[in-house]
Amino acid sequence: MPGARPPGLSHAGKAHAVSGYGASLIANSDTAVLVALILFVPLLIFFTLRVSAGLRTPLRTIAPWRALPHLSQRSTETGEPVVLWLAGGLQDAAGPEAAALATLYDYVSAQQARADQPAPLRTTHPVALLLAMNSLQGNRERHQLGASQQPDEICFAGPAPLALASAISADLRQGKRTAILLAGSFEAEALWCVASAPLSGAPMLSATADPAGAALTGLTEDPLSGERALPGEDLFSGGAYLHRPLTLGSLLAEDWMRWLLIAIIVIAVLLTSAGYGG
Amino acid sequence: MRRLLPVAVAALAGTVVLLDMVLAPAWLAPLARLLLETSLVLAAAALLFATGHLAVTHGAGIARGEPESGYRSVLLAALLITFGIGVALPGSAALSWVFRYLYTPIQATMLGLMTFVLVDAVYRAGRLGPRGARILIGLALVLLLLQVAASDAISSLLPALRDWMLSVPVTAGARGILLGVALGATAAGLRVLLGIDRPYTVE
Amino acid sequence: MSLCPHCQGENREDAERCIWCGLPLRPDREGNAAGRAPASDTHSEAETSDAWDEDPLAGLAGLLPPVTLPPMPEGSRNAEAEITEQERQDAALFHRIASSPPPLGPPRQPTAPLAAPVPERPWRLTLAVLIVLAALVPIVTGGRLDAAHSPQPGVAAFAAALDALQPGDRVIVAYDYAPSAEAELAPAGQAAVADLATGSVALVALSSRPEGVDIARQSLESLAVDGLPLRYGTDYALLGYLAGDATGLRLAATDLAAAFAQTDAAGTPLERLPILNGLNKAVDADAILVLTDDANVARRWIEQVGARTNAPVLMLTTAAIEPLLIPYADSGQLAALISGAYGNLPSAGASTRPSLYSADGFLALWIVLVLAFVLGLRVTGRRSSERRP
Amino acid sequence: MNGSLAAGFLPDLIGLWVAALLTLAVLSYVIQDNPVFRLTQYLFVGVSAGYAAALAWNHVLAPRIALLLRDPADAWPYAIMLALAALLLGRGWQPTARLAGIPLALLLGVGAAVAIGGVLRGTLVPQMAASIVSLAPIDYGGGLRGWAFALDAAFMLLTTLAVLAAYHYRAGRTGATSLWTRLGRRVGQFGRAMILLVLAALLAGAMLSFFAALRGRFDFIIYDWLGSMRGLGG
Repeated sequence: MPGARPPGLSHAGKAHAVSGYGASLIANSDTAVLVALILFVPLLIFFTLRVSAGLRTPLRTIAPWRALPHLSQRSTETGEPVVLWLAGGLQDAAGPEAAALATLYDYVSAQQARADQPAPLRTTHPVALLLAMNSLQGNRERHQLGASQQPDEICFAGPAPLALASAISADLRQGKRTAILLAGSFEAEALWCVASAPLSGAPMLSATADPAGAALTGLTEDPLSGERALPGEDLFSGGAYLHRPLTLGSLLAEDWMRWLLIAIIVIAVLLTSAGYGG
Repeated sequence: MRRLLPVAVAALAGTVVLLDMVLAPAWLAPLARLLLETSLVLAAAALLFATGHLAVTHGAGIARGEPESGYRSVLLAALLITFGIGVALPGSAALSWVFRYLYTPIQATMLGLMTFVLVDAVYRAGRLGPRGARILIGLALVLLLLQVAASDAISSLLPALRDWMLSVPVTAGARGILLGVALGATAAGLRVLLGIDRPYTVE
Repeated sequence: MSLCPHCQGENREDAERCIWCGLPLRPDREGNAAGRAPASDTHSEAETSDAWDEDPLAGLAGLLPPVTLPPMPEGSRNAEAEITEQERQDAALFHRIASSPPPLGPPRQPTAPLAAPVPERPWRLTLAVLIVLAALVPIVTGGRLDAAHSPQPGVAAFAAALDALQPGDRVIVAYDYAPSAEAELAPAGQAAVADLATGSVALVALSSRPEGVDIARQSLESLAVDGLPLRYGTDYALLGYLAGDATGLRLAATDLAAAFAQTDAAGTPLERLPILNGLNKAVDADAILVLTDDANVARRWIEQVGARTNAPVLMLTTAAIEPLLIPYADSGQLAALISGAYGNLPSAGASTRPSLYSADGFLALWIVLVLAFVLGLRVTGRRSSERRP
Repeated sequence: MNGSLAAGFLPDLIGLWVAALLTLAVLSYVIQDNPVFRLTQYLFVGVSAGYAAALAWNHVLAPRIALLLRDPADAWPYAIMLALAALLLGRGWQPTARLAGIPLALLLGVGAAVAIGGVLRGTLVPQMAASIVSLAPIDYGGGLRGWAFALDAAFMLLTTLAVLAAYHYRAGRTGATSLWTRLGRRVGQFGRAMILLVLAALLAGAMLSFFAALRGRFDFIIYDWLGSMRGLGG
């Protein structure tokens, strides 16, 4: 068995016999990445076109995405806002996560703008701040409203993750909330949010890309519930569930890639176990 | 045009950088490097912008006489003084002093404070939490005990069990999550590159 | 009274549909409606709309108890109106219907906040005192458990990777942690850096987060305090803050000078630093040592730099994020991974001054956590048993 | 770190006291939320934001401006970068706010591309390769030990795939009871349970990390602060 190292459990190396297939995959990483992209991009375009032509498909329930529309509606009735706490992990990341967070805020601010209600945001993420300002302005302009409903509707909490904890403590003293949505990459400050949110009497929803934060929010949510947002991938799916049906196409493409990945792994494992691939 | 330009910029810049990472043609490298450096400069500018936004928000709050103005002025003063020292005397002992004796104790103690918050949260979850949260805590306590008591002096099985837990079920589970994140991030990134998601525009 | 087969709610004998869940009570009368799952159980949108596809008013006759007014008493106030058993039951049922909360069909409410925001004050303070005591336990016990503790498997690999470096090799050291992680990362991190410096391995320090720069400076300065004859620019250098997160790391991996605007943290041009002669890219370093408390940062180092170099990537992280990084150690992308809380114990023991950092304290913490958890469970048990009679 | 804390040097001595008082102020929250704790929170937000902004200026923007001023002909790309940065900063002023879309688009486009290239090359492919392990006992030396390792490998494979499958978005038809649907549901449940285990491991780690930070502060209070007082007194 080439590639098989002496068994022995260690963080410093594999305990299990790596297949020759795995080794050649690593050796040809660049090609593998290219193949992945060549598969993914057409799939994504294909499904996006199908969706824009009217394809709709039921999706697995993700609790925060289902609750958010109702909470937004309730908020426009009561005048008590839905607050977003967005954390970015590292301060200046401007990647897919920033786009996902911006989508969430875009949805909430669009809902609130229809009734000229505030859509407060507290974030440690400078790029998310800039994107949120765009959303707020655009959504309010659509209803011929001023740039913002409240002077400090969108607030930067300082770049250190734990600074968010300070900002939300101050924020919670401001008034009643309909709900609090915790989204992004959290670390220790997630625990602070979990502990502070009940003080406002508002339910807390969370969607995080970082499982370390999800472990802490799991102290109040039911991690076994079949509807809780799973840590990681689910954060990126908000748009398709909320107000960007076009992005549904990318979720379907993801599903195809997922099963392709699983199929490749299973076949390679079976071949390896049968003695091929050496 | 006003809408098309940003979409084109995002798509082109992203495609150049991605091609440089995947195919790495030599002729593309200088352009990709230039885009990366521009992006790095813009990230720093975004941080500066956000800090300015923070200062203006709180400054305006103080001017309006909003509640907690006293605290807000402390924040503003701390921000301006720290930034002033940092810009006027970069790398100086004064900036290090601020970092070492103001920043460090508060930040580190805030994290330490989380121990108390955590124990409160564990108590609360035990008392009123959903079933899943209780299972989570129970499992975490078992794993913690394994970490703490993994000693050959007690039994050679304990360290082996700890290592097995971390290197088999936890590793496999974490790997599944990481593969999922990779798929999700790729899809979300492609949406930006293909102009399906356009968070950067005011629409 | 008849019980609904779907939701077990009580209904009048002659009712055709359940007053609670709206589904037919007698499957045989409605043919295909039989066996359909009750909407309130699954909360699936599709099923709910299914259940209401038919005329919602169909079969509603007899759903509510008929209201027949008792005959008005004539003359005598003492004359009791006769109430039949059926009427009594109807009244009770009506009372239950009117006073029960509305059914939680979709949209279901999100998880409600916990009723008690914090434990009752006495419990809270008691637990707080116990935590403080747990932290002080090592003063009394003197770290008895530490010696018996079996080190993490990564520790040996970490030491071996450090030993494998030759004098003159250049290592990139990323100080990517906040001061809060200093207690956990600094002892082992400092030991590793000192070990490298003693072995004449050159250190190129940088940080991809602002706080890291001063931490790096303190760490490198204290090497000089420890008496190592190190020269800036030759034996070590501090490049400074690398903005842009993944973008910054990608740029550093391909062009260090561009990533740092051709100057180090103090503003010295990079070409004047002999340590960087021939080291134009981060991927050309002989090893990469990342000290971090942030899982995203760790992953980006692996993805942007580690994936494109043959040099070993060594990682020292906090216990809070270690489980997320083990897959990378398992796949061989990390040459060694240790987490501060336990990786530190050997080096903490060797420290010259007494430290609270020891396994005894961790065990005490565990006991406090178990106590808090059991206490919470106990209080719940008592409350629900009080309510039961 | 600790070496430079030797009391006697005035700024360090003042600093030591300031740090100790701030530490105690933050810890005072344990007893009750109070104005002093709030003050330290606001102070922290101010200091952290000012510090990070100063570093962004000193280490990223200022050196590039200096290079541009020194040699404008050679360093012209910096002019473009700084102009885009200026556009981004112009987001705060209403007339120029829309122009900030261009630098933001560039930032997100490049960020997305770097993330895609990174996760595919650094996570997806290597982690996929690491999941392809042999399930044949003979590859692990055969015998009881070989079987144990093979079972281990099978369990790992199943876990990884079940967790990955748990993220499947498309919902089957409700009420469908085909074998595949039921199997999919079971696999998803198993995946969720294993995610819970990962979360538990992370929670256990967080418990350790928080406590380590707390003890770091106690170390500081007892050995550095109180210790320095004893040093001064005696």
